[in-house]
Amino acid sequence: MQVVEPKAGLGVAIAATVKRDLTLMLRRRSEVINPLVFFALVITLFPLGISPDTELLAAIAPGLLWVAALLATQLSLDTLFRGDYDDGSLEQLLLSPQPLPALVLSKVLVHWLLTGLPLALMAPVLGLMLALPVGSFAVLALSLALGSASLSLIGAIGAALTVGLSRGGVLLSLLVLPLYIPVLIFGAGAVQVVILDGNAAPHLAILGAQLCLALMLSPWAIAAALRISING
Amino acid sequence: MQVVEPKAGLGVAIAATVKRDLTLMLRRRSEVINPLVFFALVITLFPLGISPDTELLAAIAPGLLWVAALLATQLSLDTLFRGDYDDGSLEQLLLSPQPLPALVLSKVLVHWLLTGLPLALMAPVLGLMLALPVGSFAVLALSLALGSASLSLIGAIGAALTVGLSRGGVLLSLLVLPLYIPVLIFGAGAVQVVILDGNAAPHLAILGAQLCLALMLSPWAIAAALRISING
Amino acid sequence: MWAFIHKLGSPKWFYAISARLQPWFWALAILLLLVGSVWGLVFAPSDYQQGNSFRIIYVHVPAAILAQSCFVTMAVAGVIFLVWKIKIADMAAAVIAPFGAAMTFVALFSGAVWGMPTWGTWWVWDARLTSMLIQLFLYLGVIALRGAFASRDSGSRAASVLALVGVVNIPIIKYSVDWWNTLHQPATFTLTERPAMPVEMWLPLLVMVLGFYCFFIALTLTRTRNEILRRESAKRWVRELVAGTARRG
Amino acid sequence: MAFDSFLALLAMEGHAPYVWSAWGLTAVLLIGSALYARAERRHLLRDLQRRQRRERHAGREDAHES
Amino acid sequence: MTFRLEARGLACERDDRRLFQDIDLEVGPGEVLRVEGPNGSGKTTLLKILSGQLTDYSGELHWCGQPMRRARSAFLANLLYLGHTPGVKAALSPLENLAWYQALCGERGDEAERMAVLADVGLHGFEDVPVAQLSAGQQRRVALARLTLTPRPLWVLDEPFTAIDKHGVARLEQRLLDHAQAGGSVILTTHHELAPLGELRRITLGHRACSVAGE
Amino acid sequence: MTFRLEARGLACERDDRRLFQDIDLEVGPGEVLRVEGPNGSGKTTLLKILSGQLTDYSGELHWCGQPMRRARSAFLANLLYLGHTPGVKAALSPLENLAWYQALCGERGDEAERMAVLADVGLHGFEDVPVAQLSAGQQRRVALARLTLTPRPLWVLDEPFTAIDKHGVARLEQRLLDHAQAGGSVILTTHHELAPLGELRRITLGHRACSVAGE
Ligand code: HEM
Ligand SMILES: Nc1ncnc2c1ncn2[C@@H]1O[C@H](COP(=O)(O)OP(=O)(O)OP(=O)(O)O)[C@@H](O)[C@H]1O
Ligand SMILES: Nc1ncnc2c1ncn2[C@@H]1O[C@H](COP(=O)(O)OP(=O)(O)OP(=O)(O)O)[C@@H](O)[C@H]1O
Ligand SMILES: [Mg+2]
Ligand SMILES: [Mg+2]
Repeated sequence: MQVVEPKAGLGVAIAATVKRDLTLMLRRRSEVINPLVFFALVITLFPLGISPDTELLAAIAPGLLWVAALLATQLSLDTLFRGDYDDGSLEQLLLSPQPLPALVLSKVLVHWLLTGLPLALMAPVLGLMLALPVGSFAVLALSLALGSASLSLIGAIGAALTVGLSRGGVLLSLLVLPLYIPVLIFGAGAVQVVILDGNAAPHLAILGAQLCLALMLSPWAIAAALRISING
Repeated sequence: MQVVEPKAGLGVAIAATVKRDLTLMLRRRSEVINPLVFFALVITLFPLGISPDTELLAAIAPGLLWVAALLATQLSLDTLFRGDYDDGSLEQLLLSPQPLPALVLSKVLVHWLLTGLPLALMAPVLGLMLALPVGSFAVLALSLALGSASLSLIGAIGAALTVGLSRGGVLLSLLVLPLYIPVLIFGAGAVQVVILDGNAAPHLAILGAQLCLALMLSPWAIAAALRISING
Repeated sequence: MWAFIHKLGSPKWFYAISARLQPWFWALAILLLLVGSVWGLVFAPSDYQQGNSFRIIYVHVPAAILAQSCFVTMAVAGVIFLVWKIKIADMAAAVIAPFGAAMTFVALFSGAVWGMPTWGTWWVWDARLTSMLIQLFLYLGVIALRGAFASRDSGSRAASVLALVGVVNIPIIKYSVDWWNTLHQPATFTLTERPAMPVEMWLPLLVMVLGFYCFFIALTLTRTRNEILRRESAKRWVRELVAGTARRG
Repeated sequence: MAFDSFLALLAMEGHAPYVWSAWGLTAVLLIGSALYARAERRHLLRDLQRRQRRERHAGREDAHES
Repeated sequence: MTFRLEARGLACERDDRRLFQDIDLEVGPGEVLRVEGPNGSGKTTLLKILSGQLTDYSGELHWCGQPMRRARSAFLANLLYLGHTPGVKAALSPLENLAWYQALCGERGDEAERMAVLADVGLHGFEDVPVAQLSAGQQRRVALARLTLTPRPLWVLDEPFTAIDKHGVARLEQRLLDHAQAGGSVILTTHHELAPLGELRRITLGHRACSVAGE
Repeated sequence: MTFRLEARGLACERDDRRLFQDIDLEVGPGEVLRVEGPNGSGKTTLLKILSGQLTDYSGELHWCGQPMRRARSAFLANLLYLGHTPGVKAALSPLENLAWYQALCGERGDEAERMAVLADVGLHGFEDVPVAQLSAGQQRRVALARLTLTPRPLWVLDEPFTAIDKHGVARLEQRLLDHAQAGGSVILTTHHELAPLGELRRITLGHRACSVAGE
């Protein structure tokens, strides 16, 4: 039997991974809806806990929406690699001849497509309920779409680090939340600026820059973290 | 070999289960600290996302504290039965000759001791950071201690229902958060009443009544849910 | 008594009896809904305060009432399934849940749309509105839980338990939400204190409510029959029935 | 009759978007669920028929083999 | 009093696929029943039904002449079930694991007894190591220690030989034999060849599944 | 070009306990290497080291004469590892699982091929059922289908016979033999008795652990 030369086929592998993860998520449709419902639920909790007063709610709405979206993204991240770890596919992913950063990037991409993007699209509806001015909806959605991509990328590092631990959930939050803070500040800032009739472009630009940085660095960090976890 | 008669020994079994769960949690000390840190982090995210304005923060502090505590409890619940499910001890727990509701009640008790109670004790410190009046601290802690016991009990039903599902996390929130609302309303209400120089006793009494109701009903619901999950 | 319950629980018997019932309910539903709609949209007088936006009541209130009844029905079906293991009950619960969620959504949407011209806002955190929203979440939870299990039997039982827990909680939630809103601020808008409605206004409403109920029964019958076909597809009588329909074309 | 003309009915005295969107959504959901139930039945019957035909085929092949 | 587990006309279907039907069986003192069948024939499912974990079957199940539903707690007091997963906590040591299992039966037990049992299954020196740091086979040995520690007449064992080495398999077979000779009874599945065991009876499932496998 | 996996002076300790040391081994075309040893002697650990998953060992590992660190991607292209967990997704069907594994190797493959392979491992009729609804043995068979589907010269198999029924074990043994005869090589652990396999070599670990077990 001859030695097999490493073939390219990276495109095939990435496409198949994206397809597989999409199938997995869509097969359990509830997986896709759950973060959205969580988002809506958390937003519902705040008026119940704070007060139904519209003015007060409008004042704190950008922050509430952003924090809730952040929590929803982060919670859904917990399962990003856990399923693969439990059934041994992660082991196999690491042993595949394809470059690991590219493969994990495609997993993160699917996560964002099915979590971050729908969250961004849904945020205006909840904004309505919190009496947020209609004019700020576009910026709200855009800032969330950009920001949640960074959140997915950064959060995936934490998910990869904790995948080997049986009770990752809460620990993951700790690792990841501090890294989320810059995204949160500029994201919520963008919405607030629009409400005050300012120009949100600088904030959005910074969010974009954060995304670029995350895109460049985190695939490697995720891959390294996965290798460490599997070693345990 | 003779037939074994069912022995009583319920006390021994409960004590051993409490001891075992305490040992398990304390052996991974981070398990105990994680919900606390999550609580603290979420509370720090809000000033970042909303505004550092003290007056505004003080106005919304009771609600924020209660919602954050609620989320922290709920997140830590996900692992209440999952570990036992994964390694097969849950199967054995269900096959033990002792009454299941009593055994699960002792598991929930440990959860509350190591999550709800510390959260309640820690809340005043965070209240200080949110400029909450000092006079309300006692009621804050007391309401959280009472309320989080109900939260643990109700949440355990959801945890038992989702324990067999690989991605329980977010689904669990969906099931449980709507059921948390009465506790949240009266808990946050108690603190607000004290701030407005009112009498929080009625609120606390209702929280106590809710706890009694939860104590009476939920062990049976949890046991039934576990039997279903193990069937899956 | 037992024999009767079990006969009722037998899918075959149910399939036969529902075949006879369902055309009547469909016909009645269509009739009532058409009459009610035309009456409500065209003939009923407009409200002296709210003008024509008032006509939303004819979909809003029936949907709101039906949404609540659906939850109770679903929970009762869940109990029947858990206690007596009657599969029909679970099939009915499975098809009621999405419809109930849809009705809840209709009530929320029509309420929101009604709120804009009347209150000048889409949404307020009013007690009734809030508890309706929570009910939507409860529905979604039941649906999601059922779908999350790989094995259908477990999904059914889990969803039944959750529906039961939910129905115990609904009054508590309602009570506390009511209480919450009176605590924080005097209710800005009340739904209950309305000027006594003249007969020509509430009669079409009654027709619509009845129409919605008939529609609900008809739809549940039809979809439960589908569910029977799906779940009992291996049974002899279903196979014969399917072969029969095939021959007929 | 509360309206003078059909157009007046459509206009609803300026409340048209609200009234018609609420009624529209209700109609869409009700009619949609009725149609869905019918389509579901048709699909099911077709699937079951196809499965039976396949099984009959398989049965015949088994008979051939043995 | 002596015990007897009887099943009459057991049938089970999962998601509309019939797994088995018309299973009649009876297990009493001194008997070993081996459930056989190819992969996917329903052995695990049958064992879960017999041990009272799965309830969606049709047919009747009796313990000492009483229907299982009513005799459940008496039955559980006599049962020891070991499934595919060993049921030991990874973060606890073997000793702590066993202590909990003893307490679940309402007994306090003592340390020396547990140490002896652990040594008996070849875990001497590992008593205080967290189970997470044991190998696959060692973890299963911790579970097997319960056979001796909490004596029960009826054992239901699903593939107990998984991951156990040659020497361990021989010892476990001996253990089963001893149990049967002492008047206990065993229901087990395994794909291993077994050395002759007590009064061994077999029940074979899934001829159909076998022919589907078409090998 | 032919291949060769060499290890010189491998040693591993976990948590300050020495598992094995001074292991020298060499595997080339047509060879079958069986790693033996009692439970807990370090077989799984050794296999993980040899397949490049664990990196905290001392000693040297070479692939085709190059140190493993540098030859890693060439090595991975030639390796097929099956561990204790089968590595199949419970929510996907066997067909979808295999399609992904093929794509990971950069091949598109086709449906007919995958159907044939699945029929070959006895899963005909289960191609479209979610894996969650298969039995323990059937799940492992899905993983085993990869042996035929994505041909690689070097197989590293950790207890491949777990949960497989008698008939399946015989087929798998034949499959290993064929592979060796076609010039491939196999490293495996198992507690089963094996029928004579190609040029079978053994390496035995853990005399000390064995004596600790003290049976
Ligand atoms: C999203 C917003 C709204 C929601 C969720 C909502 C929900 C409900 C609910 C749950 C009921 C109770 C039905 C029953 O059980 O009797 C109801 C009834 C009613 N609603 Fe709404 N509503 C909303 C907005 C509005 C608005 C804006 C109006 C008009 C100003 C309105 C007028 C009514 C009236 C007149 C009734 C009948 C009262 C009764 O039967 O007691 N609703 N609504
Ligand atoms: N994660 C770990 N951390 C620390 N020690 C470990 C870990 N995993 C295994 N060990 C130790 O390494 C030793 C060898 O384990 P390994 O799993 O390699 O054994 P094995 O030969 O495969 O046994 P088995 O036949 O039971 O599968 C065990 O004694 C165990 O205590
Ligand atoms: N949760 C489930 N839902 C639906 N079907 C299932 C489920 N678990 C098992 N099955 C089906 O039941 C059949 C029998 O499974 P079971 O696990 O009892 O087999 P087994 O005889 O123990 O096989 P093995 O020897 O592989 O362990 C399988 O064909 C499988 O498809
Ligand atoms: Mg099995
Ligand atoms: Mg091993």
